Amino acid sequence: MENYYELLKQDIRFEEGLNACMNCGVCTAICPAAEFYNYDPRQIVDIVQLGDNNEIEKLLKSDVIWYCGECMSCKTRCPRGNAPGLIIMALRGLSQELGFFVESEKGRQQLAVKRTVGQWILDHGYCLYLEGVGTDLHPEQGPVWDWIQDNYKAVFHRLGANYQGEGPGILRKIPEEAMDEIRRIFEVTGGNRRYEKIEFYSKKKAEELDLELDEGIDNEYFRHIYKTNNGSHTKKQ
Amino acid sequence: MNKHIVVIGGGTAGMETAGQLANEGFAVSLVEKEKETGGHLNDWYKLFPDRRNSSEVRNYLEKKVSSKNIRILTETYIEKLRSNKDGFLLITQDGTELKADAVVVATGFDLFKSSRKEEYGYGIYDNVITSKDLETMFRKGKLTLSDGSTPNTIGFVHCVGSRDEKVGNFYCSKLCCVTAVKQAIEIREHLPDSKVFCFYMDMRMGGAYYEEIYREAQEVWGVNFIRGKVSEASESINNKLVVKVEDTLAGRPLKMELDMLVLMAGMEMSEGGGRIAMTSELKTGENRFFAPEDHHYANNISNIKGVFYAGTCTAPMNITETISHARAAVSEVINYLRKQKD
Amino acid sequence: MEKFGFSISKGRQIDWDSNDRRIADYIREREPSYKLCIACGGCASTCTAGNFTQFSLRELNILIHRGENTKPRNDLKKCMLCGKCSLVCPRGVNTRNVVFLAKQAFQKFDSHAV
Amino acid sequence: MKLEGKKAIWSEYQKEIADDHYFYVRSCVRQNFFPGSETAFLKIMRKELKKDVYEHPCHTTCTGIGYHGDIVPVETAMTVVARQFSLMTEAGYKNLLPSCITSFGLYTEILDTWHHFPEVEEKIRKQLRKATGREFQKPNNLAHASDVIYKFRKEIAAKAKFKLINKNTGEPLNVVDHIGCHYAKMFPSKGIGGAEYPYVLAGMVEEWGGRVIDYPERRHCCGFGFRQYLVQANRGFSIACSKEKFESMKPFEPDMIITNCPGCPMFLDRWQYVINEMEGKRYGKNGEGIPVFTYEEVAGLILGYKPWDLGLQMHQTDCESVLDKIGIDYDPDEKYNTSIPDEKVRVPNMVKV
Repeated sequence: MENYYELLKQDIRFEEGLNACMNCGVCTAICPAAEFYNYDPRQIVDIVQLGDNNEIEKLLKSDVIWYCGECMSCKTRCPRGNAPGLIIMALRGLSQELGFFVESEKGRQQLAVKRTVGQWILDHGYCLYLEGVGTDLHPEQGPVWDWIQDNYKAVFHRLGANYQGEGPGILRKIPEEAMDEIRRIFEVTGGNRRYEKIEFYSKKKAEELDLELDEGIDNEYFRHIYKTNNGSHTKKQ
Repeated sequence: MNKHIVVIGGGTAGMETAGQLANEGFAVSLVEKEKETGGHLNDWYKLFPDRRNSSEVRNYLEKKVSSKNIRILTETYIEKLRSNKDGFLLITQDGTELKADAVVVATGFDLFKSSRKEEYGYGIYDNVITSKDLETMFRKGKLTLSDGSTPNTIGFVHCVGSRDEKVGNFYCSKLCCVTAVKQAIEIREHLPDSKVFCFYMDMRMGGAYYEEIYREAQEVWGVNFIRGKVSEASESINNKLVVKVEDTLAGRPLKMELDMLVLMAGMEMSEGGGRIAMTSELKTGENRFFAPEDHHYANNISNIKGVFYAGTCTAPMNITETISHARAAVSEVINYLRKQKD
Repeated sequence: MEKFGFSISKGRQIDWDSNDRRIADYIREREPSYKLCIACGGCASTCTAGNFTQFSLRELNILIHRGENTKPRNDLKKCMLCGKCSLVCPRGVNTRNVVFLAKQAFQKFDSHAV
Repeated sequence: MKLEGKKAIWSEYQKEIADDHYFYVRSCVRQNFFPGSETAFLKIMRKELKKDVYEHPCHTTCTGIGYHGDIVPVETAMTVVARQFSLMTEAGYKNLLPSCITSFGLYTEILDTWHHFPEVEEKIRKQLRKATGREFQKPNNLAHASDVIYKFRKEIAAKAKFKLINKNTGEPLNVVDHIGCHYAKMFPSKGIGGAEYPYVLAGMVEEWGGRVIDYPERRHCCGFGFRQYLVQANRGFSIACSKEKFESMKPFEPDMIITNCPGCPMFLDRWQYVINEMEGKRYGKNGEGIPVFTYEEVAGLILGYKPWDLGLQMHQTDCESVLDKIGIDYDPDEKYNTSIPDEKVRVPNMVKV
């Protein structure tokens, strides 16, 4: 068994985020996630600083490390200069590195983030992309979004966008040589490796759960992780 | 014994030091920046743990410094402290020079400026006050909200400016816990229908009869203790203070509305002490208080021979400790001057 | 919910101002030592029931005091009233009686107590 | 509430903001949801304020949403950001001007990390060189687009055709300002007014005639939370956060909300629609909703730009109540006018699940 605490220490955000916690709870008091999820960032920091390998492994395989919204409100307030949000980021990184993320419902969702935002970054150079955000995946975008997408040409033209166009401007097509640079950066810095790990472990999990998982997002496993909420994460309604 | 000693600071430590030195027959100049001596005792109404009137201690100290051997210089502060072959030369703000054979620094502490903890809204939200403001209310015998009405729910925030890297103070001010408990009881005495909450990280009740007063607060006065550092306060449309804290013993965030929030301001190196530290060779510690030569056995001795420390200019202390520390300083001064003579 | 695929989460903060603290008041009036708890956890560590289940008297005391009654109502059933907790309490809280009174109070106020 | 206390804090948090010659980097969210805001921003900067703002066609996302969605490793994010710096260096600019708060936060975080761990910066330089052959200089000045509007708020007020005042009553409009967590919560000194009482939007509102209202959940996150919104199963949390804010601001009867971050206005706008659909609950006077604006839209409106040129038709919660109060003229028939053909643009191919 690997020493997870040592692995976490290799993450610069862990170094920045953890001094010594005195369990004052100032982070949990202000944490939006703690307000709605069964989640207590103070306890996460405490578990991590105690360094018990078994306990850390449980964390890495659990839902609780996936509740944080990374708003970093905790960092503003901590009297010891800790940043529980940064510790969470290190835990999430390690959970994906080791393939533990697929052991929890919330962790499995990483594939959904990877196959949407992650794919758009590599395909288009944007984190979000007009074409990917439809009211089928995002019904909360409302009737106005249907209208915008139905009439995107006129809507975006009127507002001075350069959709798919050459040169600068809103939603311009990013030149291929620039996209090549981004892709090479992902190759050199471990971005692709992260993507591959998410894919690899997700496929294993999909087999285990007997859910079909092809490329893209039109498959059983994607729908499963995108929509499943077993109701154990928040206060009972 | 015509030696002359300058004592800087006319609070508890300085007055006790001056008085003891005068008793020993030394000539003493007691320098105080305010109009009158007494220091923080003047701001406090009653003292923990027994809630005696602070004027009793002040009267004792006043009597002590009424010796003919003591010259009290009020509204005076020291700009420069120099040592030379004859001893010391101290220069006040108006250029007056004071010669001394020995110097006792008793510059005390300043209360932490609570407005620096921005998230609590002191100076912004109407009914966020400090422990000192509350003492003023007690002295006037009138405990009211900004609109003159009577508060029903009052919260105490422990550790404001203490144990907090965000304001550069890593240390515990040590007296705020017991002060909060004392004040919580006093509020319940004044307003029997009120509900009082103490938000603490640890109850540091390490003094004679401190734990007992904590117990009394629970048993007799029904004060509620909630373990968690208050994260923020804000103001509702009804001028109530909305407080967010984690109830760490329940492991859940907690939210409540209060009429009044009292911030337990911690102790910091005083401005006057800081000024002397800046303009002399005297060493300060990481906590910015003066650093004695040894924390165990040379707690009054500075890095400059002939300059001594008394009281809270070296670390947070209560009155009992301050008076003991001042007397120990006197003993060190006497030892020093005796050796000088030899 | 159907249309959007989720429902709006409910807050889990302890809402002091709207919580029902009648259970706590009931205990406090009849067993004043209840007020003396400093949440040291001595009771929970010696607890027979706590050795076999997730039961914690320390937590139960705190929750009842805050008016968070749902968990205590269930958890109380786990206590076997052996009284070991009373022996270790450094503040002399009659913990056994606290549990006893809590059970009484829930019976009295139930269907109302939240 | 004592304003002097806030003023004292505001005076302590004043950051340096470059005066001219900015290297503009766009926001993924703003481009998709509020394109009119970026267009208005550039118009204000270039036409009204005569500033030099350069946009490099080869700049990309900073990967911020992917980074905070935890699919992009920190070193990848750093190297992509280093590439943006390189484009800036190549173009001869030194003042970085991001349109996005998540980007602003990420740039700030990275520069801070490099400051404390110079060896990390060295490593990133090597990686960027290896991947692209590029070198870079770090920006001399980093300011969010709202910082710059704040800096020139008086100049904008001087040119304004409208004020944030109810023309019927003469009273200032009640404005809720929502800052966006990554503006100053991580590094309070990098935000105008700090983290607790940010002044960046409040300063604009005051200067342009409105009244800023403080309410208990003012500092609370809108609930985006990256993965908490991106994945449908998590959106119950996301909307709960916004709902808490609406409930908290309700007694103060806000006329409008002004926002700093690209994501927040979208959420605060859309969640009002969803709360109404789910619970039949409407906010704002007479249940007309509380209009949510970007700061660029507000600046554009008071400068007399046409509401539909600013893109207010892209909001789900109607903005007309505010236009009426201020007395801004608009043609209701023009709002959803889609009669501008442009065949060069490709039809989006919506992804279906």
